[in-house]
Amino acid sequence: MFQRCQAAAAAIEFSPFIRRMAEYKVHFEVFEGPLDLLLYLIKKEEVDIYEVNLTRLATQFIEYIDLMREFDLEVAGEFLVMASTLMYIKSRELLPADQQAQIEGEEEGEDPRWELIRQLVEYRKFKDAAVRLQALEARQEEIFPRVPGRLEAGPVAEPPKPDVSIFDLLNAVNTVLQRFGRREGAAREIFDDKWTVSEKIEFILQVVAGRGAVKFSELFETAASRSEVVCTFLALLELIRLKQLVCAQGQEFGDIEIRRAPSAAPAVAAGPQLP
Amino acid sequence: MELKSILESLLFSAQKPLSVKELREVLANAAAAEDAEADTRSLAKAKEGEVTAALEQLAREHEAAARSYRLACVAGAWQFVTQPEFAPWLRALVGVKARPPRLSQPALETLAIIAYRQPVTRAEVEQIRGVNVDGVMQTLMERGLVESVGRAEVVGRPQTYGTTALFLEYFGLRGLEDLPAADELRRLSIEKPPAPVTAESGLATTPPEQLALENKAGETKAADSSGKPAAGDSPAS
Amino acid sequence: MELKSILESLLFSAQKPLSVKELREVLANAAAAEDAEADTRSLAKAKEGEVTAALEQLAREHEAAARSYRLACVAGAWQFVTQPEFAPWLRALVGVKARPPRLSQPALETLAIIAYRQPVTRAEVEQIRGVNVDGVMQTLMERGLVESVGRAEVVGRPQTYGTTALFLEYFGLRGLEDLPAADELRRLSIEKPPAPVTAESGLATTPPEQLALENKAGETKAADSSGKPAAGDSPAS
Repeated sequence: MFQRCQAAAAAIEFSPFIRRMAEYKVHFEVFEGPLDLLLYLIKKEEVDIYEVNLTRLATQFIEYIDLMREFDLEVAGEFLVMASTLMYIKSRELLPADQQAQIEGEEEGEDPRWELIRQLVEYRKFKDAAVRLQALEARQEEIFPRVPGRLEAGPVAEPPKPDVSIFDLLNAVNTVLQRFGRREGAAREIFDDKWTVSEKIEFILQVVAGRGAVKFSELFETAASRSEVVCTFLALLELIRLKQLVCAQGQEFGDIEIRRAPSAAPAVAAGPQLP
Repeated sequence: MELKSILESLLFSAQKPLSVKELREVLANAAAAEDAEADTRSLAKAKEGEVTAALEQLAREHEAAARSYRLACVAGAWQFVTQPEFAPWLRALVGVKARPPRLSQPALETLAIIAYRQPVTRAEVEQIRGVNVDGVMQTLMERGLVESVGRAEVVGRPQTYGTTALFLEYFGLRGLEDLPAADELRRLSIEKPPAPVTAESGLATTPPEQLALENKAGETKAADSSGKPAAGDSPAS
Repeated sequence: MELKSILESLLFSAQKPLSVKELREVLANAAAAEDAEADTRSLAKAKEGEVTAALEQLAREHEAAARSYRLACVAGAWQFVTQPEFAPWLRALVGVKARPPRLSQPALETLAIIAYRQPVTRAEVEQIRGVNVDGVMQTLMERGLVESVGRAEVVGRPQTYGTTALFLEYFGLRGLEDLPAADELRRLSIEKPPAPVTAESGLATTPPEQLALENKAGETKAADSSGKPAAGDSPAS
């Protein structure tokens, strides 16, 4: 193929223009269409689109098409359509001026010269726009977004708290103990004292009913063993779960106060009462 | 606490670009927190306009500070990004950015036409480029830069095409109004011709004497890209 | 390109704090890139002192700019951090993205066992709960509530697990000794491994009279969860 090009270029040496085109044969594939080629030719002529000699442009274009054929390059249909348009423009230019005017008068606004120039100007603008987009594309490759470490692990923000409390945790302890006891028969190890949870429920309800409110720590003051503490604690949890009791903490890290739930019945000692 | 500073701290800490809508959600959520203080609550109902204005003020401040990063708005979402000249070091730190291959010249031209003229039919694009664009259109659609947006109210009701949010992201544009020389390139299709002189609807029909290449900067760039000196390309007129 | 600005762009984009050593490595790597330009290469051998001085200068500049973030050096590593007063909004930002789901009952039970029995092996936890805990353990580890703390001195040297500082924070505990009724659950016997289990080592054994629920936050929630309004439960004291 390359050898063929050389031969073709040699054969048409008579035309300096065509020889020059041969030097630019690498451009064949770059021309996206006839408009692209026309803009290239205009640029080679170093003239403004509005000042281009269309007759001369038509000649060059057709020469180029011929050259492409010489090189056995497939000439797309669009190029041939443009070639015929240019031939038409060229033939019109050759007519005397008065006859040209007559033609224009017949089909106002259809002046093919104007249509071609308009098309070229418009296409040229979009080629420029494409170049700007290309610059933006390249620029984006050089821009790195800030992607900070995840906040959860960072020192700046507290981690979100799960929607659970220490009471949920203790309830879980309770469940584990009970289930474990059932399964292993090991409940005795914990509940082998004289105390049962239900007894402690009675005890707590009595204390609360009698005094209206009781401090959390007071419930444990009389406990003789750790298992009694556990029983008391589990009883307390059960009462809270059954909505018989509520607990409140007056101040942070202060003692917790246990009182009967406002809606709990019977309302023996209902109502807020401070000891 | 100033709204502007709060937005800055949020964008500074966010893992992804945040839209005005998302930022307002964060403000509302912060105000809804149990322990929210008065100034936190007072921003719960910050208006869209206020937030946008604060963001733009922030972006100006960072631009003026001329540091190695800036606040950018891309496709409607705000994010801190580094300046391009630091890319060599950032590549050494985080590696080469994973990006699809660069677009070809035909693809860029077609994309430019669609971007400026949307909604636009395939025939209109071909009219401007002077060639068939089937293959290129398919590439652009596959890459998610272009999408079908409706149908034109002309014979045959052909599909019309427009650019996507990804298009804005790919080129780092805030919105379509951010496209360079947008007015000039859109004008031709938007302005009605004084008299219908051509058959092609939607195409320019400005009389020849009004046509002018007014975008010198763009021209220079075009000349540069072809490796030819700009001087010869467009003589002073 | 100024060293200071380059370091700034790196710290601004980094996902984690960077030490002077790491920053110098990045500078060296950037200089080693094939297409490195002269100014990139010239920084390959930036001295430790130069880098430190530039970082300190940067930190001063950001301090002076008084924005919502600053450049901080913690334990020898540099990082941009937000100012503490923006915490309410940053919490909301995190919340908007990923509010962790409520812990399931199995997760709570597993957590309770680990809390009271730590250090504990997975097999021991399973023995108490009577079910496989793989999935639940993974959740707890992902949530940062539980972590591997060592290996048990038994056959196979299985990993042992314990609770994290985050666990204490979540439940408002000052320490493990604050866990109520700690002794009882700790004493619960399971089939002991051949070697003495070290479960009790290092844990406090609070005497019963010191048992107290001192966590206000937890309490309020408990009251809520019981279906009563918290307000009615806690009269002004």
